[in-house]
Amino acid sequence: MERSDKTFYELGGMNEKAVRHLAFEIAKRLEGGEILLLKGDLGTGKTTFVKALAEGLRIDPDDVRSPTFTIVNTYVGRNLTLLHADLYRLSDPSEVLELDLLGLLGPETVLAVEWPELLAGFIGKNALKIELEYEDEKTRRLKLSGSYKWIERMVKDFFKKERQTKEVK
Amino acid sequence: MERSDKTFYELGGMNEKAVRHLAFEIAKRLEGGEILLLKGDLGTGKTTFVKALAEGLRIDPDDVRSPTFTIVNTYVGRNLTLLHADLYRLSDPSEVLELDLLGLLGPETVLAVEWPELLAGFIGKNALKIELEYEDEKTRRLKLSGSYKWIERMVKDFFKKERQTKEVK
Amino acid sequence: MRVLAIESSCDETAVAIVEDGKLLSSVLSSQVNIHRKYGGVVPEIAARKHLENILFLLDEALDRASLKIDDIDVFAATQGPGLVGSLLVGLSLAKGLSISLNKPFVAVNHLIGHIYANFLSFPDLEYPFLVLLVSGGHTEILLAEDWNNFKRIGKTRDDAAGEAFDKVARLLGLGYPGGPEVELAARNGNPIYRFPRALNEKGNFDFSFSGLKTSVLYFLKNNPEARIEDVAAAFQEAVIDSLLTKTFAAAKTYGINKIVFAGGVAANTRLRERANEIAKEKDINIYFPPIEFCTDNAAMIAMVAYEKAKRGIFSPIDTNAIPYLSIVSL
Amino acid sequence: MRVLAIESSCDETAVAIVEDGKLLSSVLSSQVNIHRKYGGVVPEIAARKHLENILFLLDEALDRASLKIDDIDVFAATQGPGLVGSLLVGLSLAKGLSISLNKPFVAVNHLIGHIYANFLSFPDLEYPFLVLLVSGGHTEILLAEDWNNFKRIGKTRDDAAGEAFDKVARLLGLGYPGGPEVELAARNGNPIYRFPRALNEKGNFDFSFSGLKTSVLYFLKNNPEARIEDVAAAFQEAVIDSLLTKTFAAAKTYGINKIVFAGGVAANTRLRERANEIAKEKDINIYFPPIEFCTDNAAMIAMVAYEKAKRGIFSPIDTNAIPYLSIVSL
Amino acid sequence: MKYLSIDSSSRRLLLLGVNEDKTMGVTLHNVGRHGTYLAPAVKDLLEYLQMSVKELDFIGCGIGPGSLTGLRVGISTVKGLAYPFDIPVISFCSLDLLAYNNYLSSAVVMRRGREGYYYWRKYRFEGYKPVPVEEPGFDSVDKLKSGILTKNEVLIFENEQEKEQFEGYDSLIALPPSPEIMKQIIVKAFEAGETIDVRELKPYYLQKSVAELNWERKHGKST
Amino acid sequence: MKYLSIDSSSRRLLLLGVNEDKTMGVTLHNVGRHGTYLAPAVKDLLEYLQMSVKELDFIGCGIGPGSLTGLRVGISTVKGLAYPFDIPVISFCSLDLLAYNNYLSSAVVMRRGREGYYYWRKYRFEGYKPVPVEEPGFDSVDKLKSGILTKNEVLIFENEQEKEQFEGYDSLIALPPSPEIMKQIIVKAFEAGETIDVRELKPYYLQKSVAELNWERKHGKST
Ligand SMILES: Nc1ncnc2c1ncn2[C@@H]1O[C@H](COP(=O)(O)OP(=O)(O)OP(=O)(O)O)[C@@H](O)[C@H]1O
Ligand SMILES: Nc1ncnc2c1ncn2[C@@H]1O[C@H](COP(=O)(O)OP(=O)(O)OP(=O)(O)O)[C@@H](O)[C@H]1O
Ligand SMILES: Nc1ncnc2c1ncn2[C@@H]1O[C@H](COP(=O)(O)OP(=O)(O)O)[C@@H](O)[C@H]1O
Ligand SMILES: Nc1ncnc2c1ncn2[C@@H]1O[C@H](COP(=O)(O)OP(=O)(O)O)[C@@H](O)[C@H]1O
Ligand SMILES: [Mg+2]
Ligand SMILES: [Mg+2]
Ligand SMILES: [Zn+2]
Ligand SMILES: [Zn+2]
Repeated sequence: MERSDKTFYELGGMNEKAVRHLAFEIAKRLEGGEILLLKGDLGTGKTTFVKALAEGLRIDPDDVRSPTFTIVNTYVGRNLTLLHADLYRLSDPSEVLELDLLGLLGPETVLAVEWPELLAGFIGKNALKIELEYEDEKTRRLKLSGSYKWIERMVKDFFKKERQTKEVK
Repeated sequence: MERSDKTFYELGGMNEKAVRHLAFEIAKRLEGGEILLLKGDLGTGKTTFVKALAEGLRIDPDDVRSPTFTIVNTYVGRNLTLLHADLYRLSDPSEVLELDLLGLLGPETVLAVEWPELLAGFIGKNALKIELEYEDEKTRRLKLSGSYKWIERMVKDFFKKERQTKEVK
Repeated sequence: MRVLAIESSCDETAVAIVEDGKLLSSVLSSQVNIHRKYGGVVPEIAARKHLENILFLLDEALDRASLKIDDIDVFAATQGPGLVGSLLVGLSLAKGLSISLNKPFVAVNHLIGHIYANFLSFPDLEYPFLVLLVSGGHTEILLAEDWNNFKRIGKTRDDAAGEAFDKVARLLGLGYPGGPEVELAARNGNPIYRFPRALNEKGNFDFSFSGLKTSVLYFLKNNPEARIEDVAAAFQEAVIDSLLTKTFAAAKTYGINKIVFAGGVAANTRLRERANEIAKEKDINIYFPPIEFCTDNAAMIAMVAYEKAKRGIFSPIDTNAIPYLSIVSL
Repeated sequence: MRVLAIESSCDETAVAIVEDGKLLSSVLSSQVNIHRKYGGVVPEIAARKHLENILFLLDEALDRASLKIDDIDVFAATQGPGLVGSLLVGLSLAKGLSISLNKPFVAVNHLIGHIYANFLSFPDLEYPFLVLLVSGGHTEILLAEDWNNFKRIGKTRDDAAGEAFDKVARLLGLGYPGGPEVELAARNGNPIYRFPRALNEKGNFDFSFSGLKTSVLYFLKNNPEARIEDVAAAFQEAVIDSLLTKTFAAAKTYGINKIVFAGGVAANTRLRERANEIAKEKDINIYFPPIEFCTDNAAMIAMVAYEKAKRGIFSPIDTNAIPYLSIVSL
Repeated sequence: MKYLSIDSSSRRLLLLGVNEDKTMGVTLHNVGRHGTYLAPAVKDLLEYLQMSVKELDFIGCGIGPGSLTGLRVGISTVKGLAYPFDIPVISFCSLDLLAYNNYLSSAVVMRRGREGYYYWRKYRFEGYKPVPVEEPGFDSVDKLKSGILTKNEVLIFENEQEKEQFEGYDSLIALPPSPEIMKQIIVKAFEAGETIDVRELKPYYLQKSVAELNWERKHGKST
Repeated sequence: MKYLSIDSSSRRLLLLGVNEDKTMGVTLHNVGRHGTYLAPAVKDLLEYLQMSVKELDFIGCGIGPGSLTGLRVGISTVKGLAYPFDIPVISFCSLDLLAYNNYLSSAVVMRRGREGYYYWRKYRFEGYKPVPVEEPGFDSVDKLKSGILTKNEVLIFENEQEKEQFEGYDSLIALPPSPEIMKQIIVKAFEAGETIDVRELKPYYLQKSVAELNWERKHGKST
């Protein structure tokens, strides 16, 4: 596994429940201002992840829909507001800049981005990158990396709750 | 007659009509910002003078009343506003300052003051001083002095209209 | 509904509180000894020191009414006529209180205030009635037709009657204020001389008293032997004759059978005597209010404000002082 | 009464003018060639370049309606839902025009706009009626009870139907936009496979199409020999079955006998076939509007604004964009 | 912290409102008479900042020297605002507003009181912050030129006309005072605990003593 | 002359209105979102000054660089105001507001665009008036430090946090821009005849070219 100054975790054999659980754990640790980048092929579960994240922020997950056509959906949670972006339909970085996503991010806002490749050049080190890959139709492999201090703690807590996971650091 | 750098005119034998005529002539030449000081004993005709001055500013002279108790009356003329003050009831200069007369004087305001002695220290050179004295019950002697450039012209015009006057320069 | 009103149009700073048309308290800078809240030093209450007087008077008025400032529903102040600097103190304070407590604000006409003062003395006085407002600063005949309908029938074209008394008193070598002095002297004299009654044409309800100054001055000059008391009596007779003739004529012309006499000069005994005589002849009711409501005060302002407020008529917060405000509708 | 409305919630910049409920002009950045007023150069009309597009569209809309900007009585714009930066362009412009010409301003809900679009096609459509709004960005069952009374009966919980078509088209190696491509392929295929219908419990009017992506993907993986056309047909059948079953069930539950189908997916022939079949069985009237009023446009916004304005319902000038605005009353 | 502040000593009406991290400043120059505009501006300011007078920690008020009529409107309005809730007041010398944002070592702010007479105040500078050296004064141009002003001090005027009588002196036209400058002055004073009770709020009245001296000289009357 | 001007490029919303000799300036800092406050503030300003948009000689508009969302609100509002009467527009660089009232010989105004990137503009000074040396730019902190910035120039920042990454450079915190400063900029531009048609009004969009360069480098794609 690639070593870098960022933390890096790989979680395999994750069924949908586990994926949602992880998102929920992450949501509990969000304070506002964080960016989550969700990278993965069609149907790997990025939107599913964000639904569970939203639930952790006290947002009704049924209100969290795919932002493919709307590009950015805004959900108002109990303490934080969740900006849910999907850059699938965008074709170049200037289109991303026009969204002014970073301008809309505030101390009480969290940003989750599906298909985040176009955003790569603009995000500094402070982001949580989550890569989703198919293992099979119902199982996914998730790769987490990022410099938020709470990631390590969160993964450890998560392991305590889940059994079918392997930690590689 | 005292010579000074100010113009100085003395007009004797003025009956009430003549006094009012003079006031009217003066009114026609006022442009705004001028100060008229009316000095004279009780009943010499200061208020009478101001009534006629007001008429020259297109103010109904019946609306011009003695400001002895009100201290300052304001009349709105066609082009200019006339502030008519009477310091008879005031006893020291701080009372005068509190009136902020000079603060109320604007480019479209003219100030006429009866019993102006308390104001003396505050007016610069720019004022028209009119002194009224009894000659007899119906006749007055008026002494004009001041540095307004139009005074000389006005007196000359006035002489053309009046016959019972003597000019002393 | 409780209305607090501030009057600061000229010499007096006054605050009063009225509740549903009933007077709860009325204080005036000229009549009240105010002890400063801190230190107990009595500040100098001087005429026209409105800015210095105002909060102490506010304290006093509330105290005497046993109220707190947030018990007040409406804040009112005199808009004019008067000295603009003085008016602005009362108006600005009322606006500040209005904004601070989020309560409505009402601006009041001082002259209408004098008319409404009569209700403080005669609560059951019904419209229409005539008012002869005669003091140092006012000499007017006012017709009160309705709560919101006033007319000035006549006014002085130069000096007010009270002013005439004061100035003639000076010419006669008497003290100040002139009114009582002249009256006193007149009582010991006889009106054996006749001074002119100005503007005495039929149907003319305006007055003019400035001529009396020169008349008296020259009369004294030309008649050095004349007794002061007799001159005083003659002068007084001229003024009163003028005032009453026109006032009663106005009552007849306008079909009014009630006349209220108000203002400092209404204290004059000779005027009251004569008024009573004429009233009996003409079968007209006349009223003389207590002096405290004739001179400038805030209770009369509060009464006007109450009438407006109870009808939901308030003033916008950008209402400025109008030093030359005349008598128009409310 | 002439209403000018601006729609700029996402990809489209649009301006339309409606007079007394009648459409005078409707222009869209995606459909109009705009020549720049000076120089004759055609600027690039790109999606979401609202700030660049807007004044040209304003010119066009007024021109086509033969009106001048000061002929307009009311200015309206979409308040939400949508992209906040995009919404703000339309809202701010409308407010600027409103202030400049001292005319009222109305903010409009985009979703209610889609409902009102039906009146552009069916002016005599009467309440109540059901709407299945199904496009790339919307999949909702809406109940229009009254001019001001709307309910969302059901919605997708993840992907919109049109989005599903687009993504499955990609998985099948077909072009973009996916809807027509999949429909074409399906016509040459047979729905011999069965993909799951999500949320198919009785009384559940919500949709879910995201599972179809994974289902199709793994189906193709596990059945490499399956014909694309057959998979397309099976997928299409699953979506349409889901849409129509729930929609007609909602009509029955709410006692409605009129259903309007709106949105890009309503162009699908198979959906229309099946809808007609079911409608005959159930004796329900169904309507399919022309495509131009189903996709985002300003005419529908103007219609809503007109309804509000004619009732004197305007919006305060401090109305901000609400990117997450949901369907509430007007 | 929540506070309000106004200065009505000149034709430039300044208003400032602060509600924690929200700040709103309004300047009305020659817009009209303060008697008309001050109250609505205060009311609108509180509305924009969504705060009520009740919540204020203090109210700042410029006390001149300057236009007596303008000061009356401002001071009396502040009295009305503060009175119901006993809100502490910070009073400040309006001339201080003109001393800010100048890069000098010593200066004198000059404001014409009446023909031939100026209000003035001397400042030294700590870095860029002006520190008043003494209380403001009021004197004739002659008296100023023959002893009060020194050649070291830069004279600061509000406009060109007022500068005319002081040819030969180092002078500059002040930056138009902004609500931000007022903010610096009052926050500093508040932090130094310099609040007063609203009953103590009154304007500088510098013309008085000069007038009285002149009068006494003329009339031999004791005040 | 009658005119209006706004700058919505940052959290400090500036508004200016001038009706002949009457001037009104309003500053709203952190008060709320421009989408809520700008339009009512413009409307109130016109009411206080008793002028209508129809009478305006021109409208001034800050075009950034800065917050794209804020600029959209401002620019689109100005478009709506100007369009019905074809009112000429004066656009100006918002960074210029920060350069005023400094007593320097050369300076660079810095405003953070996003993490690690700053908008910047260089100025020389004619007396106390800043004159821009070139168009504003947008670069990474690294690029700025390794070539763009020189040691002669004083860096001007809007607040302490944005200054942190430039230790070792001569820097200062700008005076909070006031409507008066905006007035100087737009009047000068108007007198120099620099008006534009409202259709030409658009924001600086400096991040774009940098983004495109980066993208092309990564993807070998021509824009
Ligand atoms: N030649 C004259 N000029 C002016 N007034 C005259 C003349 N002859 C007679 N009069 C009369 O003398 C009276 C003057 O009164 P007026 O009130 O004007 O004097 P005043 O100087 O204002 O007195 P005060 O000292 O009370 O203010 C008027 O009634 C007027 O008609
Ligand atoms: N282990 C899993 N983790 C997440 N989703 C799963 C898993 N197993 C099955 N699923 C299903 O796969 C589907 C994933 O769809 P989803 O829309 O979340 O994917 P996505 O990555 O957002 O796709 P897109 O590329 O269209 O944005 C959902 O229907 C979900 O229920
Ligand atoms: N007995 C009296 N006879 C005549 N005039 C009087 C008498 N008493 C007082 N006055 C006059 O009344 C005036 C004072 O009245 P007041 O109502 O206080 O005046 P204002 O309210 O106009 O200031 C003085 O001019 C005084 O001379
Ligand atoms: N014949 C069709 N069958 C199914 N879907 C279709 C068909 N035509 C278009 N679509 C879908 O409709 C969507 C576009 O609809 P539109 O109303 O423009 O979307 P929106 O308004 O939500 O942006 C696309 O997702 C497209 O695949
Ligand atoms: Mg997704
Ligand atoms: Mg007189
Ligand atoms: Zn009175
Ligand atoms: Zn839509």
